Amino acid sequence: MSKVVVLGAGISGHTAALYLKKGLGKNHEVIVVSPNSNYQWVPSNIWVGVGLMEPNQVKFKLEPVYRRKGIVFKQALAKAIRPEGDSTSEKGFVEIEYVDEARRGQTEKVDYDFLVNATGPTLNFKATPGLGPDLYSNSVCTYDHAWHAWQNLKVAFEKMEAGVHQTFLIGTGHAMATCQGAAFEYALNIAFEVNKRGLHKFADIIWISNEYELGDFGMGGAYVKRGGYVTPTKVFTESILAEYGIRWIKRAGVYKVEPGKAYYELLDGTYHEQTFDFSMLIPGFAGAQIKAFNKKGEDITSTVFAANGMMKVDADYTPKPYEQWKSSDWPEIYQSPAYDNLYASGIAFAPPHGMSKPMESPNGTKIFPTPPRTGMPSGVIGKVVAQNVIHRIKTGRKDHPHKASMVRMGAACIVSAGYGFTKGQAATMTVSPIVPDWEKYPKYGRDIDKTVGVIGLAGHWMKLFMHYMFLYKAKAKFGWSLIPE
Amino acid sequence: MSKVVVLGAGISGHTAALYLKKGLGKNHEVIVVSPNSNYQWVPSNIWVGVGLMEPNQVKFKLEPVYRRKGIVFKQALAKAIRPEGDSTSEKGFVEIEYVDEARRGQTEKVDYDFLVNATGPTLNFKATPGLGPDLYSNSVCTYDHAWHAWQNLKVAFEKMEAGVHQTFLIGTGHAMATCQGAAFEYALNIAFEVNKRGLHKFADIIWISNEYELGDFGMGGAYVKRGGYVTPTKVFTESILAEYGIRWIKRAGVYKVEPGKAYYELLDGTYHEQTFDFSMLIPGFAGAQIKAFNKKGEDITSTVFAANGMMKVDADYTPKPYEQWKSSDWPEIYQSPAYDNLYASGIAFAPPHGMSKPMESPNGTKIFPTPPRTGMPSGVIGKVVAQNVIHRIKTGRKDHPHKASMVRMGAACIVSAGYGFTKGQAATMTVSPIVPDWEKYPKYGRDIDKTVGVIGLAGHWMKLFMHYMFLYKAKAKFGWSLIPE
Amino acid sequence: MASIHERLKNEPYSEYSFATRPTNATLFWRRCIIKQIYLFFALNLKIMRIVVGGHS
Amino acid sequence: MASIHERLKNEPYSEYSFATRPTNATLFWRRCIIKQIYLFFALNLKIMRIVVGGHS
Repeated sequence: MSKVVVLGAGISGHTAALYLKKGLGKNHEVIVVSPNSNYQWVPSNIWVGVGLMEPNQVKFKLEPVYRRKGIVFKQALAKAIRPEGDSTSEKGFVEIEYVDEARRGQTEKVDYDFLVNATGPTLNFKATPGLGPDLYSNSVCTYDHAWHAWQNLKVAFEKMEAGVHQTFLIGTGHAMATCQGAAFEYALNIAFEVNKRGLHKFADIIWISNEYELGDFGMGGAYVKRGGYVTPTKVFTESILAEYGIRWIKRAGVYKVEPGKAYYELLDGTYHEQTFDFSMLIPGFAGAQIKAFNKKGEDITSTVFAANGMMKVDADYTPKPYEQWKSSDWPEIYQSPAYDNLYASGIAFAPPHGMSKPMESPNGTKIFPTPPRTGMPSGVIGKVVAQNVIHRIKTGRKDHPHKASMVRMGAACIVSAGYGFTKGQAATMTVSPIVPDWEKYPKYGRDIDKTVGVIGLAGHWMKLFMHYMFLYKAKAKFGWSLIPE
Repeated sequence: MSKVVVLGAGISGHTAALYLKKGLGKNHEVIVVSPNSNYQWVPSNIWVGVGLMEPNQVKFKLEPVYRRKGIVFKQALAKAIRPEGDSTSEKGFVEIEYVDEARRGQTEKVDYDFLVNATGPTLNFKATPGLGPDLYSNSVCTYDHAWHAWQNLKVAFEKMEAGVHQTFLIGTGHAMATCQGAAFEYALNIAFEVNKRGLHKFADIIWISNEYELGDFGMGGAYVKRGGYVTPTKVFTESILAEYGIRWIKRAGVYKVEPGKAYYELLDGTYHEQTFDFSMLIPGFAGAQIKAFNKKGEDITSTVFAANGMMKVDADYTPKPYEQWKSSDWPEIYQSPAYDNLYASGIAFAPPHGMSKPMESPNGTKIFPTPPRTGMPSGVIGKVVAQNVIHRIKTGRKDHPHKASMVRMGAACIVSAGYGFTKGQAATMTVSPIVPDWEKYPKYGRDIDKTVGVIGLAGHWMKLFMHYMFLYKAKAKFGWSLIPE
Repeated sequence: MASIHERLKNEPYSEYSFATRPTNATLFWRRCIIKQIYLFFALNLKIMRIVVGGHS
Repeated sequence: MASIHERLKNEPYSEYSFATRPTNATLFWRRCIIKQIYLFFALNLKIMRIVVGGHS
């Protein structure tokens, strides 16, 4: 009997766990360790943040699903990995600390044959003084944050209804934050709600981003076909913002937030302030800050993890300038080079470098987005890691027949604004591959025939459809594995 | 019998003269004073500049046409206007100096009942040290210049054929030059010829412009419908340059040219150099530098003319900031406020202000295009001035039933690259009105339904068609007056 | 959604005055149920192909 | 006219990498004689209207 431990129950970890159990059956054990008792469909948090959905509509309890499927669930935080075991144990194990009410504070050693690290991001609000829902800005990164943001947004709407002008500042709250897509979607949804209420005369909505040009989205931008032209996402994105009446500040690294005021540095080295009545600023992401120790108890964290706490995998981490970035730098199987039964999936793996060109202000501040790895690729990577682990357990072989490189994977991004069968509208964009490959596609870095850039009702329906479909899949209901990631 | 004197035989003056003679008949005298014995269809000089046409194809002798029509032609330069006459004469007159071989240097006083000043631009090469075909850059402003440019261009082509890399610098040669359209067309034609010869690997073509954003064209930019979107000419123009493989430098004021090197200041105040093997840089334009004197012989040049030598007409010349520019600032009948029998037509009239927003570098250098008034509007204004003069002569009344404000006039601009029935391609753009009117059209400054932005063979055919049609019209052949301006 | 235009009126040469904006026809097609139903299926199919094709 | 692309390949983030470029379909229609003959007349008519309508 093999024992597979999955750290994290986000899109990537949850997907991995479900596939592992399905593939391994009753003879093997699958354990999920996650501090959150709920699964949440993160993309729909945007709707929570504008009051169109309740948190209950985007989350569900994990325990009943895992019980039904025969997966062991431990509501706990992973504190350290000991891949070589310790003096008393030959087997690798994870040190966890329970966070559920019954066992809060209890620690446990969970040994494993295979470990999948899918811990997702740590929302690094602390990297920007004053940032975050506990301080002076809002967030939509979790359903809690989103619900909290909606409470504050409601107040802003009430003020506008009373004739008080409000400034909304939405975007990235750190010079190297990523996940522009989510923040962008939130800005559009606020604009839609403002317009729906006829309050646009009282609203000034500002998009602030660390992107060099809009539409970079941490992917180095992309090209889509639109109206007979291959159009950079810059033009596509600016068009959408202009349509919704949103101003923008680009190349901006927010470095401090005070009540009602954000401070930022531009790529040209100048410093500015922007006042606001409501702000939603995405924090920087870090890894889960898990420690690692070898058999002797020596700290090998820097061997297993990169400096930002994300786990090193089969990527080429040699530092090289932008011009020398290659598609072969990117990992395919997400296996730790240090320990062959250790995998990292989703945001937990350390990318070899960004996709956006690194930019630095004259003051030495790096202002550019780090690479996003949300939604679709996270799910796919989780599945592929699971498939390889299943293969290894079942055959005893060490090869990895399943591969999922972000240099070959495509992804769709649906940015929806508004809600309802006839009122909603979304921009649907696809890119393939996710990471631009200028060697294979010298013209546009990606396969231009596999791009879509369409705005309309259909995209909104798809977003709604995906909401229900992926929650259905995540609940592991009948036929779940037939739904693609 | 009334006597109408027209100064200049460019598009505006020639059009005015032909209509004047047609409307006034044999009982009145129409005199044209122009230093050039030829009429030239200026837009086709581009084709001369890339060797696709001979100068003879874009010009013809004026004298035979005028003889046939009964117009008096004096090949001479207007030196001064004395609108009040002098001690010996009650009637206003013009002092001219002959430049034809027979009478070179002879002066004459040509008195008039009505004077139409259509002297066109003085190519102000001197405003930029080193600029011009006599020094270190080429020009396509006249057929002579264009022919000279082609001789130099041929050399560059020959060098590339021998494998020598060549850099082409095309654009504006002064921080406040206008006529971007012509230079832009020339750049595209060079790119086309380079590609036609398969030499693109050896060519680096650079567009340099004083525009804030490309596509400004001295008209403050415009919007055209393209592919389901209202597209700013910035996007339209950048797209064309990218398609033809042309790099660009914008917001640049060229202030000095040396052999093989242009010096420019950017709007951000920085100074740069650009080396070149071939350059075509449009000079600043000035008025014809005609003096004016009152009856006592006192210099009243500054009353009749603006500082740049262009003639003041029924415009509002009160200096005001960009935000306060109004459509009513622009003239309608092109009559001098000082002397009611004095008109200015085409480039000769002083516009109240630009159309492009004035921009200044931190060093105080004004870098932005002055307003263009070429082609279509010049012809229309010439015709309307003629019609009003005819009306005044025939009725003795002082009113002006015909009006042609650039705030109501539309214009088409065809930028053609390549040549031939199936090889040519042109971008056809229309704007209406020429001068943006943000009060009447708050969304886009112009009537968006009267805009066209189309690229294809058709535009090239139209350009060719116009070449033959307008030369036919200018030759005053059968039915010429039925051809619109 | 007229607010941007009201502001644009006073701000030519601002960065967002250079953004492309949908024509009325484009806005119509975005809301046309028939076309959008077709797009819904076409896009789903296309996305499926792109995403499923990318890993093995 | 591949030169820009060859250079673009090495210069993402350059200003002209953000220019829109015609699709192959667009390039085809620009050279399609039938469509261009139609356009020739349609554009001439439209321009005539715009230009003649502007003065009196």
